[in-house]
Amino acid sequence: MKILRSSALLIVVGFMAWMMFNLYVTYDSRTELNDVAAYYAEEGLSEVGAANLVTSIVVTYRGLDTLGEVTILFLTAAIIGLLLKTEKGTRTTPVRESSEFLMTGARILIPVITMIGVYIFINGHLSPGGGFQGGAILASTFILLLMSISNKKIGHRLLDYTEAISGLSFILIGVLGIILAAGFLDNKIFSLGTFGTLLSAGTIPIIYSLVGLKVGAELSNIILEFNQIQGDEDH
Amino acid sequence: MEHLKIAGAIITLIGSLFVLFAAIGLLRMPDIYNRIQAGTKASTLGSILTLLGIGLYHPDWLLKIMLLIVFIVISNPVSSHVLGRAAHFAGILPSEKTHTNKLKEDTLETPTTKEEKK
Amino acid sequence: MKLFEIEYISLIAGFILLIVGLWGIISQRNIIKMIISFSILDTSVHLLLVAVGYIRNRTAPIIDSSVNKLNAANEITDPLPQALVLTAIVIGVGITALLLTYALKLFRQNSSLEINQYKSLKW
Amino acid sequence: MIHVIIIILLSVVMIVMAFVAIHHKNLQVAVIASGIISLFASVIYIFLAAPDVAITEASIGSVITVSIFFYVLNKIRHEDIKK
Repeated sequence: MKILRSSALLIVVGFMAWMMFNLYVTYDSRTELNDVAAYYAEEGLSEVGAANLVTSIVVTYRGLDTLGEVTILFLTAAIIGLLLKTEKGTRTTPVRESSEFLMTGARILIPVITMIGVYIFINGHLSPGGGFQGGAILASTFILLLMSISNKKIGHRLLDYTEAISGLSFILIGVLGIILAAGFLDNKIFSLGTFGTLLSAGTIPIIYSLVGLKVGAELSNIILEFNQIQGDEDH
Repeated sequence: MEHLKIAGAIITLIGSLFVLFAAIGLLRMPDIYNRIQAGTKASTLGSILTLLGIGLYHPDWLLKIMLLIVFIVISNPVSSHVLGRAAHFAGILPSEKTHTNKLKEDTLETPTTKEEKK
Repeated sequence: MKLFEIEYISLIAGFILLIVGLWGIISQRNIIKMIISFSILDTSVHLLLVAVGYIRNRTAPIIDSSVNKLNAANEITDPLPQALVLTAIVIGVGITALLLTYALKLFRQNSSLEINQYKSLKW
Repeated sequence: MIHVIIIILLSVVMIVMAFVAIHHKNLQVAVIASGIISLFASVIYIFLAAPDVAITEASIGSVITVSIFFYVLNKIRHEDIKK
């Protein structure tokens, strides 16, 4: 039985390996952009006005994908919160207090790291970075915060409000695009501004900042759910 | 200008040597506490020297690199302290060559080890 | 020389990681091990997509002083796979968290992580 | 040329770490090995001219995923001791 199982596994994996080998042998390195990418590279500057082409694809050309992706992340956080729900006041095992050194260090480090995250998602249209990266950095700041005040319970309320308000404003800006510009999530509500400055590229900095806040709040919510079950009894 | 570049390259080389010493220390030391000490001290100095060398090589970036050095000086000791503390509370004892363990009495009073004794 | 170019090396690494991750998913019996193999598979697919989008001797798709604005289509790599991978990574962490939550719930019900212990859907 | 050598080294370490992650008995070592795979992949992304993806992979794949894994492992270990 065991020999049969492992030989079946070997056949499946060997078939995959053979497929991958053929893919590798027939692959030729590319020398030209395809039509879609060439269009983005040539027209993206005059149409969107962002220096970072990845940002202009994520926020404007494929903006609907980003909206769906943020929705998926919200659903994930909600399902995790539902599954890991614990009753209040069931914490029995006392959690070890965090050391004073860590608390003092965190008091200095948390504002600095938060500032780096905010810088990354505000400058997403000029330099590498953007909403997802900045949101992830904010979430890792939240891990440090949870480690430094391990003996207190933290409420969800601030995270929930941040998430709701930023998501709502994201959709509102998208709907404003229908009224004031060409279509949903179009960024030419304002003028495009001078290329390469902070306040350029229409609504892209605003939308990416909202995406960053929303992603950060959702990831922090997931981490908070996993953190809250640490001291609780199972039931 | 050339002298500044050569100085930056030499300082970067010294910094990477310190990182190499940190790696050798991680392999050679007997237990986790000595390894944390070797890794943190040598790699903090190594990364500071490497960044400083790059700052001398490109003088335009010197301000940003100063900020990075301040950040490393704050964050590296904190992380190694947290690692050592977690190892202590997880019940890992120092190696037999270590003679003084002033936290031995402290271990018995923490809630986690009490619970494990029951 | 086909082998010694960075996109080919990344492709080989991505393919091997993909096969190893697949092998881990179908051969391991511990649920946590299966989730770890899933995250390896995730990383390998991201690596493959980015390696396919790379074009030799070109810079990142950010138009700054090092790129000629009028000739941008001949100086940058493909930005499209990078934008796809960007969203795929963020969704990947959500999927991993969801899988871990289910694993924790299963562990609380049956107090075991072996996949052979769960026979309620077998016939 | 030096890029090619660096990328070959990183790829070899990634593949070895993948085998460690699958076949090691200790789950914590396996989780750390999968984190190392993500971290080295982010270095390769920089060589492949994708700095956006590199930042994302470094901050999400090797920090947030690993910490979520450790939260769950800690909880599983605690409930295992009680039973």
